[in-house]
Amino acid sequence: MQNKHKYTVNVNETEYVIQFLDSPGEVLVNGERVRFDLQLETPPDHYSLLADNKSYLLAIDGNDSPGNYRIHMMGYDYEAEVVSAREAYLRDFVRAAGVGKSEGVVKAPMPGKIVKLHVNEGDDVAKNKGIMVMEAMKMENEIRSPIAGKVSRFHVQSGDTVEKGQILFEISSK
Amino acid sequence: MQNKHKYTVNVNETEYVIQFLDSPGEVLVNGERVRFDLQLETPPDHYSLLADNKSYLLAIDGNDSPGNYRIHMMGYDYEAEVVSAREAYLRDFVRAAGVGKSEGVVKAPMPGKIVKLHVNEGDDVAKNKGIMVMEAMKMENEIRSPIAGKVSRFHVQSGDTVEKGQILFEISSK
Amino acid sequence: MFNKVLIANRGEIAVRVIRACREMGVKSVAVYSEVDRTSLHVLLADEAYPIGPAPASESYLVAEKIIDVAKRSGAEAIHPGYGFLSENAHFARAVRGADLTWIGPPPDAIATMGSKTEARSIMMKAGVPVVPGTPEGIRDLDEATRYAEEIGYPVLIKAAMGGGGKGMRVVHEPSELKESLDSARRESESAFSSPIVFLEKYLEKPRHIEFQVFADNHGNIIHLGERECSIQRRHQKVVEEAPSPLMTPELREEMGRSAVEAARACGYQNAGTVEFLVDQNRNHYFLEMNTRLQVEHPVTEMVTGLDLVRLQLLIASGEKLPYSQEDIKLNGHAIEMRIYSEDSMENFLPSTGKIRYLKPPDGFGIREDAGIREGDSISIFYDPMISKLVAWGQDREIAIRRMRRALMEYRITGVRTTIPFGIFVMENAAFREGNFDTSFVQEEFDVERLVERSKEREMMVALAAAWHHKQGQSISSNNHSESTTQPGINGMQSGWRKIGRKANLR
Amino acid sequence: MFNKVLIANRGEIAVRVIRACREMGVKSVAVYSEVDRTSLHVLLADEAYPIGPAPASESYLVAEKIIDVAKRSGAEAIHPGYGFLSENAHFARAVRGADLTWIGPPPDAIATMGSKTEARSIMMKAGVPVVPGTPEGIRDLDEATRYAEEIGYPVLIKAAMGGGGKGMRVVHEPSELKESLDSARRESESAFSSPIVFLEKYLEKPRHIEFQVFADNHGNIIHLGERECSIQRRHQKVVEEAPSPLMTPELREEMGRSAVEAARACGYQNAGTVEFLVDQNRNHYFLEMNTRLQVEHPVTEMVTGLDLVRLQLLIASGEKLPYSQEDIKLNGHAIEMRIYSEDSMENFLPSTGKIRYLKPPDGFGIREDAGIREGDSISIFYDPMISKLVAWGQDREIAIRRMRRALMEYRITGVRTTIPFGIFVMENAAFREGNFDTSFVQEEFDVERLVERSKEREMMVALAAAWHHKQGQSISSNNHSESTTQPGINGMQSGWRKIGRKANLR
Repeated sequence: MQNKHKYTVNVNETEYVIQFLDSPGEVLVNGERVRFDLQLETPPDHYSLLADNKSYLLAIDGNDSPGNYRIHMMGYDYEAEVVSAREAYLRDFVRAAGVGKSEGVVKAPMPGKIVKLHVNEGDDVAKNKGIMVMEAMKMENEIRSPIAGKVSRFHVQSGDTVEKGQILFEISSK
Repeated sequence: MQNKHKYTVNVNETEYVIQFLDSPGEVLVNGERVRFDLQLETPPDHYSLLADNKSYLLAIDGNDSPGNYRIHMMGYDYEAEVVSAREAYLRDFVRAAGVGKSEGVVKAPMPGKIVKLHVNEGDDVAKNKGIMVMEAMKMENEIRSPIAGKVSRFHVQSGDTVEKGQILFEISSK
Repeated sequence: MFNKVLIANRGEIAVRVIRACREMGVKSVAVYSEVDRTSLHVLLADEAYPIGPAPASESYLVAEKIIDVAKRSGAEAIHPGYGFLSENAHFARAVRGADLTWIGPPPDAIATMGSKTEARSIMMKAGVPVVPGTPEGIRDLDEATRYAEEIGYPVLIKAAMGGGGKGMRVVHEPSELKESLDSARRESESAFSSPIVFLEKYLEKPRHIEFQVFADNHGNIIHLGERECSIQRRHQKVVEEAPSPLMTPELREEMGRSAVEAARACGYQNAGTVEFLVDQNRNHYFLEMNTRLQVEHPVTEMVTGLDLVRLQLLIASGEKLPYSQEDIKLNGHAIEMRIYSEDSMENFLPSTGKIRYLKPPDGFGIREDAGIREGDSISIFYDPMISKLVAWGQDREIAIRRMRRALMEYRITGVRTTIPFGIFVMENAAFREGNFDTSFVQEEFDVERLVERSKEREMMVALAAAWHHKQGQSISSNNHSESTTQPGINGMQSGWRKIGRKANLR
Repeated sequence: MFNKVLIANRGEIAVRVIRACREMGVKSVAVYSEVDRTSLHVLLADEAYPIGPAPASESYLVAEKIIDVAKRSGAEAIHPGYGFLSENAHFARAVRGADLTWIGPPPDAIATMGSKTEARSIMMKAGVPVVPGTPEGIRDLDEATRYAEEIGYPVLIKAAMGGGGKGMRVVHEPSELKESLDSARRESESAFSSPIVFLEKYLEKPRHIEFQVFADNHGNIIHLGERECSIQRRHQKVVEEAPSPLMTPELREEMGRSAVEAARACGYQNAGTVEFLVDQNRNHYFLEMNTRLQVEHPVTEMVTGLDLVRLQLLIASGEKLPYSQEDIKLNGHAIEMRIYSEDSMENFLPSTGKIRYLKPPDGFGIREDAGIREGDSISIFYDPMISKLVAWGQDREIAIRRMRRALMEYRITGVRTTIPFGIFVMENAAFREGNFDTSFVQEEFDVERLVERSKEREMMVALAAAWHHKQGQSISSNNHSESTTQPGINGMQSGWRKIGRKANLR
């Protein structure tokens, strides 16, 4: 077993530092020592965790990108991003080098049909501004802008049928 | 798909002849044409069978020996022995050659402890005669002779702890 | 009683009807579209027949195919379930025209009640109170503007043929009227093949309370008490209960009488539901009548002990109602939570994908009506309801605690569900006090509260996530495309999420 | 109410208690042996502590370990479930001695009722009718012979400390006495660490009917009606129901009074069950009192609506009984089927193995109390009960049909179960008419009838088997050793099977 591994885990936007110790079954959570026993459960990716004898049942329910896990625990859903100490160091280095403007693409959350576009290419939009209306499962859903920025390009037009994950539009921050 | 395959299937001691036809989805059951659609279900070895639009849900729940299947269907358990036409031919040939006396071993149906032997090695026993008492799960269970014959050898003695499947005794028919 | 009944539906309601048939010794015939070959209703029925491609318009909505299967299979009656063709008077007539029994109300009653405008005018004649509104469908924006001024804002635009909240818009001020009207019409056209909408006074913070009625073919009509259905998102029910925490014996008698009158006024037979809005002064207004079994019928079954599908079959086969109004006693309290494949944390965005693991809770007072199984996919073709979880308790407090316990035990992976929302509701003070109305989701629900604020639990999630990451154990890498529902912008997920939450609050 | 309760048990009953705790806002503490680390009760509890190796004698039966965990975890009370230490007066005393609350009756009442001979004499004093028999344990064969002659054959040998049918033998004639006595003593010694047995008149074809009683710490005692438990194999219950089809309001009142008197006579507190035999003239005889929750308590819960574990906790924490006898109303009918890992077709031979697939039925009126999950193993260490399936119906007929439907839907592979037997019972004419007694299995059950005689179904099995064979699809080849239960002789399986069936008939 590889020990002394240290991880930074962001759970629902709060950071926790997890450090596994040499002695098996021991871990530091934010510096506090916890005895734990984590057993893989019958369905894959389900775990039974006993931590200082408290019992938790959880399932890793998706893996959006490396280190990003969606986790289900006793009725609640969590997003956890795990970064090892080494990865964190690299990330800080890159950040320090300065990467300013962010941009990205917004994808269709499910298959459906584009009913209407509210703005034009090149428009500046506020955060949360409705960009287009998509009909899916017989309901109309508003697709909104995740950031304040400029709609740099539409990949669809009104009347298009789109697949899940298909790019709807590109947006760049100002 | 390999067609024109003919099988003799013994289900709960009744024989059925199954012949798959060239046209997919058609089969002769005891000579009668049946349209069927057999779909593997999500848990492995579970099937949804539609036969002339009647719906059956079944699971292959064990495979005692080649061609011998234990099958569960809607609350009932079945034993099915499948013999292909070729296998049946061979078997008949062997039978014709004459193999008389049968003998075999009786194994422990579950882990337990032998409490008592009722007979001695070499004793002739009637069918269904109690041979020994085995304690398992805090209950005493009588182990009986499956055939009329002679107990040729004991592999256990009173007080022994036995594993499931361990040979208890050998018996030969007269 | 019938020997064989065809169920013109799929999912949990088809399973529900098949079970009632089996318990009555009646053979059941399922129909299925191409994607439903191994769906639960096909596995459990006595017989099953294919009726075409996945889109409902080519299978479950094609009356001729279904009637053809009924004739070929020798079924004597058709149970439509809810949704699909269940409130289609043409279909009901065609069924009867093919010498089959329609397990539902007379086609004329369906037609009358299917038109909300017609239903309103019949109710007014029968002396059942209705919400003020336009007598007929609206022709154009001008007319809408005129009526809205007359009734006074806020007004509600509703599809005349509508149901399930589709084609419905609240308009708070004149400037919103045009866009809402256009959008409601589009949705109504798409969902009900009719762009006709009408206007109604929008009652502020009403409660949605409905009465289950049963009428036999011999003129007897009773009600089985009410269901409280005020907890809705997108005008669709998500948590229902019986009895209503608002109810008094007097109000039940009064509203029950209205419900029975409503059924009588349209010559009703078989099971139906009369929906009312109840305002803050406990005045009730007829809203609409659903001429079929409701999704939420189990809560009525749990408190009356009666099997409503069984009753439907008895009545359709010509028997008299075996109970009079005095026989109906309510026992305890039942709550239903609809488990939808929707992300509670993302404004109830429908989530498609494959159910990777499914283990519903069990034990005392818990009833689960599942429509799908582990390994099934939630497709875009049909309703994203996974199951209905019902908790019964001696009293409302016990039922709430039991439901919360069950939701916490519910194990499902592969899609996001309404379970976290359900737990939120069970823990919400207004809900626990019975002090809520149809504005509950807008007023009380803050998606931020779904983010469990227990540091202890977050630490445990962090621990497990780190361990999982460290071991390099990972679910199949194609899960990303298969099961995510979150509209993501590269590297900006949490930003988007925040917005999703805020948007939900308006 | 307590803040934290330790459950000194495993399996479904531990899960049952944990759920009641959660619904009451009480923290639950589980204990587990080495093989139970991921058992359901550990997964669902708030806390869990290891207590040793798999054999119960080194874990679940070690009083000190359990009390130590209670103290370390800060639990204030211990719930023993049923079995294990639940009827161990020493343990109950030790719990109290450690300043913990014992969720059960006073240790003295356990001790008194634990000795069947002592219980009999107290009941006689209290005027509760008992079956004629020996006043004390039997010393030797001579004494047994003398008593048997006196009482008259057939006689029943019973373990003084016994329960669950262990150490019990019916003796029809003097020649059988010695072997039965020896064997009963061995079994009693092994199961209860006591070889003491006694003799009772063996009532021919009695019904086994028991009353649920509840006594608080303030002198109030009520009963919650009866349970009919006559369907037994090996003197162990397998199908139970409430109410009993035999019962009349008058007989219920009379027997209920006996049950309450029995509880009063031994200074009882908390939940208990008074078991009676009822002969063909409807005379009832005290059989024994079980000083704990029963396996079959759910049928009482289903017809009274009361959560019995909740009531146990309330009473143990010192509250008064919240109900008087008049408050207890029976509603509908409930049947419980114990799903054991036993082969119905092989004389109920216990079957060990891994549960490969498990999908219990659901829907209206169905309650499942599962103790294990898919992937779990049925080991030799503990009781082979998989779950308790309960069907509730408005009346007995509906409950029976519902249970049959549910059993047919129950999907489990990996072990053989009592499900085929359950279907047999639900379809049996004597059972359906309510006309049966404890000889049901001997008199009515013919294992040949479990072999479905429908040619049509056999053909379908043949078709599927041939297809499966043809495709060469096969479950993992090591299943043979993992999950077979059948004592097989090479190539002679069907011969053996036949014998198994015949043997069962005697």
